[in-house]
Formats: sequence, C-alpha cells, structure tokens
Amino acid sequence: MTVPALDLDLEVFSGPFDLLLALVLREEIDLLELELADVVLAYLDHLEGRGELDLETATEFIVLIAALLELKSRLMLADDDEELLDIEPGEAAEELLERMLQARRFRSASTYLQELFAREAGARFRIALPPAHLRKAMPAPADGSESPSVLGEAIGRLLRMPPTISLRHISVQRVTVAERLSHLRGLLRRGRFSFEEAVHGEDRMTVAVTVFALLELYKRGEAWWEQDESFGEIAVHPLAGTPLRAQAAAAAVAPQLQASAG
Amino acid sequence: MSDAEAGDVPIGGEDQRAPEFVDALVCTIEALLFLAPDPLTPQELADAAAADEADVVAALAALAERHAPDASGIRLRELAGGFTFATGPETEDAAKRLFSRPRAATLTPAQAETLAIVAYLQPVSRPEITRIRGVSADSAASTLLERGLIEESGRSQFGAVMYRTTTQFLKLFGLNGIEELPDVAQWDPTPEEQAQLRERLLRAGEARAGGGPDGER
Amino acid sequence: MSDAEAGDVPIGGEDQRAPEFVDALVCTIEALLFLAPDPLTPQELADAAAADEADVVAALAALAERHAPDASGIRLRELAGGFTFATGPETEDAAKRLFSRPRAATLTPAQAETLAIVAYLQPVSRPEITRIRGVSADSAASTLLERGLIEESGRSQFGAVMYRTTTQFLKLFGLNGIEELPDVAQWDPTPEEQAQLRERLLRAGEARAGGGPDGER
Repeated sequence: MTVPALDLDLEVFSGPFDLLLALVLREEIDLLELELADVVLAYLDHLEGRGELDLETATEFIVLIAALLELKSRLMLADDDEELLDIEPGEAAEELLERMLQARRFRSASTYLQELFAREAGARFRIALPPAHLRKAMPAPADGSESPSVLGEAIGRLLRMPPTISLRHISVQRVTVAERLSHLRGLLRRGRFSFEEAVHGEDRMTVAVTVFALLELYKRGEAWWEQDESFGEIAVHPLAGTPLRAQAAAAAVAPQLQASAG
Repeated sequence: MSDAEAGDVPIGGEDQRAPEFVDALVCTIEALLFLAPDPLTPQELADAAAADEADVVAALAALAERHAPDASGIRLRELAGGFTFATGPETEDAAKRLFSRPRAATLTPAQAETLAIVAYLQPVSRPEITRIRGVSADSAASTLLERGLIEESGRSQFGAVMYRTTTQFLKLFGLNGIEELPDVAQWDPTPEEQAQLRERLLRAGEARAGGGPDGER
Repeated sequence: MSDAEAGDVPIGGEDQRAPEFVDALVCTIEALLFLAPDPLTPQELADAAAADEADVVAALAALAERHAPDASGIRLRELAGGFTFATGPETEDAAKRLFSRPRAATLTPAQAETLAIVAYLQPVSRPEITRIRGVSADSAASTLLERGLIEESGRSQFGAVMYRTTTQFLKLFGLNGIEELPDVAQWDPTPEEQAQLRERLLRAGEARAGGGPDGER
C-alpha cells in the first residue's frame, strides 16, 4: 500500500490519506482540527503490520506530514509568537512547558466538568412558554429606547481588518529518497564524508530524508558510519564496515539531525 | 394580595385528607406533567412510566389531591382528554407582576452586529451576514425575526432569503427612516477608504474568517 | 423502575416533619417557579408576590421540604443565582421514554475542554481557545453555542468573537455561579513533576529524533 491509500480513521476524518490531503488543501477540512499525531500513529501501525520499510513510501509520508505540521504550526502561532521561532532552546522549552501545563490544567478541568454533568444527568427543567395571557403582560420595550449609535459602533468593529500573517513561504517541498541516494552516492565515490557535509545548508525536511537515504545505503551494504560522541560529527564511509557498529550509529544519527537542523 | 391570604386558616395536620404517602409512581407522574408543555393522556403517562394505566389513574387522583387549592399553587387540569399542570387562579396577580417587570435584556452582541449589518446594508442575505461576522448569525437572526425587528424581503439571485429592517425597528431606535441611521464615519477605523461599505465589510469579514491567528478559526 | 419502588416505605403521617401548613405565599412562590423559564432570586420572587424577602426565604424553605426526595418528583434547586424547579433523578427513565431522547447529549472530550476553557477564562476568544488546546475549537464551539452552553460576549481588540458561559450551563452543571468552580490551579502538577517535565522537554529533541529511525527500522 502506498501513502495515498493509507487508511485513516480519525476524529474528524475517515478515509484514505490522499483524500484527507485533498480536503485539507481545498479547506474542506480544517487543518487546525486535525490531530496530526493520529495520522503518524496510523502510519506507524501500518508499518508495523507490513513488517518492512518501503523507503519511497516513507519519504513521501515524511514530506507530506512535515509539510502539514509546519503549516499547522504556522496557523497556530499568533503574530506576536513569530519571535518564538528565534528564541533559545531553553526559553523554547520554558514556553512549551507553560503551554503544556495550561493545556493540562484545562484538560483536568474538563474531566471535572464531565463529572458535574454526569452527576446532574437526572435533572430536567421545564421548557414551556408561559400561558398566552401572561405573555401578553410582558411589556414591549419603549419606542426610542435603543440608541442608533449601538448600530454604528457595531459596524465600526466589523470594519476593522484583523492583523494578517503570511503563509507564502510555505510550500510543499518535493525531496525524495532517490535524489538523496544519488547525492550520497556521489559523495561516497570521493570516499569518506561527514553527514554535516551531506546536508549542509539544507532544510530540515531534506536532512530527514537524507537520514532515510543513509539507512537505505546501509541496508544495501554500500556505506556505514560512526560517531565518536553524541552530537559529534558523523563520519560516513563507503562500503565495508561492521554491521553492529553501523546499527548503533544509526541511532546516533538522530541527535546530529537535531543539531544540524537547529 | 397573597400577603393578605398568608394568614388564612392552614390545612390542619390532623384532618389531613390522606397520609402523605407519595409513592414512586405519583412522583414520576408529577415529574412528567411538570416537564410536558402539552397535556398527556393516562396511556402516554403509563407508557412513559412503564406502569399500568389503572395505577396511573390512581396516581393522578393522588396528585390531584396533593395539588388541591390551598395545598399548592399548581393544579392538575384535565384538558382535551389529557392531564396537565397549570397555576392556580389565586396566583394570577403575582404571575402577572412577574412577567410585566421591566427587563434590562437589550440586544446581545451578536444581535446588535446582525441588526447593524441588516440596517446598513439592507437588503442583505443570511450567508452574507455570516461572511461579514465571520461566525454564524443564525440564532441572532432568528431572535431578531421573532422580535419583529427584521423581516424577509425576497430572495437573492442565488435563492438565499434577504432581510430588511421593520417599522418596529425604526420605532425601537427612535428613527423616522433608515436614512437617519448615524454616519458610520465616526466609528470607522480607516476613514480614508473609498470602497463601498458592503464591500469593505465583506473583505474584513473574510480576513477575520480567513485564517489570521486572531481570525475566527 | 418506578414500579419496583412503588411499594417502598411511605413517609409516615405521624412523624411528619412539619404540619402540612401551606400558606398562600408558599403556593404563590410555587406557581411563580413553575412558570418562570429561568431561576428567580428571592428578591424577584418577593417583588412579584408583593411580599417581604424574609417571608419569601421562609416560603422557599417550606417549598424545599415539600419537594424533598420521596415526597415529590420535582425538586427545588438553587442554581445560576436563583431558585428553580427541576425533576428528580429517579424520574429520569420515565422522562427519557416520554421525550424519547436523553436529557442532554453527553459532551465529547473536545467540547468539554472547550467548555472548561470558556468557563474559567471567560470572556475568551476562539483563537485563544485554539492556542490553549493545540487544536482548533471551531466545531466544538459551534456545538456548545447550538446547545446554549456558551454565548457570544462581544469581540476582542483583534475582532475575534469572545465567548462566555450561559445560565443554561450553570443549570445543566448544577452550579449556582461560576465562582463555585474549584480553583483551576488545583490540577497543576507538583513543582517536582514540573521540574521533571522541564527536564524531559529539554531532552525532547534528542528523544524524539532517536525514536525516528529506530522505531521504523
């Protein structure tokens, strides 16, 4: 099965992935209402079911989900939050923690409300109009009791343009494992190289896809790699290498990924 | 007047008409009649209470006694083959005072916006109002219709119902005609704009709904 | 169910809590509460009944006793800042059958979260709710609006519609006022837990990236 056919059963959508994408792009499904983590989980379930990793499909999925994630995070950030993109990792963690605590606070409060609601489940209220003769007793508001300025003010508020944010810089990037494979093979032909060299100046998406390409090269026995320390340089060697070591190194690529993307 | 009656002879504890035995069925029937806006037949009550109709009839008799004059302000009435609760005539004056008290309830923010849009742009369709507000105006429009402040005025070329304000609206706002509506200029955040009011409202509404972080999404 | 309980021990005629003295004011108050769509304060009741507020309070106490569980299917409740009648929970099965629908649909987690945010932070705008939840609250907010649990309360300085909870919310959640909700900070994690969370967050990049290639191997 390919990514487009990946079957999803989410709170706001049920169907294949490509239909979901189409609906998001046509704005028939609100991206903000979509729990992207559920999409990733569905994909992981699917991978687990297959028991093997199809690199082309994986690339496609990563590209699509990453684009959706970025778009969604842009939508969720208010103007004054744009500066958050440039703050230090420590500050970002504090900010994130604050938001997580707030979300958690209200999630707990919602559980409490659910309990209140359930406790009141047996109480119904009367919803009947008062008898006609009493309704007639209700006084009509006096002529001229409302001020026309209420209407002018309302129109003034409606004329205000909200602050705008630009989504122009977001475009779905098309980077494939095949491209990155040929890039890596080119570097390998010249011998040993560092992962940093391979992804220098590239965006996060390309870095992620390069990791997959590297894994593919390892699987095919074309390359192996090593890393002396966490966040250290990852050295990639052509061909012969000890599989065990390479496997350990595969896990170590990730921190580097973080370092090079940041 | 209720004050005057407050000292009236109470119903004695001794010559109680029946022991205050109120079984579960009577309670259930009481609750159902309290909730239902229209009379219920014994059959309907029996079905809902999952009881025999004969038991329901007996429960209704007990209820009638419980709600006798001087024992309760609510009476059990038999109307059109069904039973319903109604207030007793002795409470009529108080009820009239309750409903005739002047109420502060003016226009809600949603109603004020909807009414302003109709007043300044009339005729205007409901979808257009929603586009300008950025959120649905359905319940506000329904309330304004009910209160007689707006009314339908034909259909748009796309078949949507159009609204305009009523004479009632003019009276409530003390206007002689729609041309007396205040000039928006004094509340206009961008007075130098040349475009038509309608066009500008739609543009701002779409911007609000269109995904700004502080838009409506 | 009501059938099953029908044989329960009656409330004895002898050890009656009070003589069945029901004066006119109690009857009047009973009728007013029956008619009014929303809870009424003792002051409103006193005005309508042309009585002293102190007498109304006493009458309310007598009414509450009259409508105790096992004595009536209707209860006197103090909700949303006033007094109102509601049915007792023991009558719910029958009411459900009569109206062939549950009293109110349950809340989805998204609706409950949105409602909690509005209840504690009111007035609060939709974008603010979205920012706190991390996912949009659009459809949840629309449903809460339709169900009358929240309502608009003007716009923020950026033009976003603000929301607050309604009387209906207080009634359905058994609250006398919003201040009865417990302090929201009580659900915050302990300082130790927060420190742990902070540490985990700082390591999150590492952990997250490590899970990628590893988990999909």
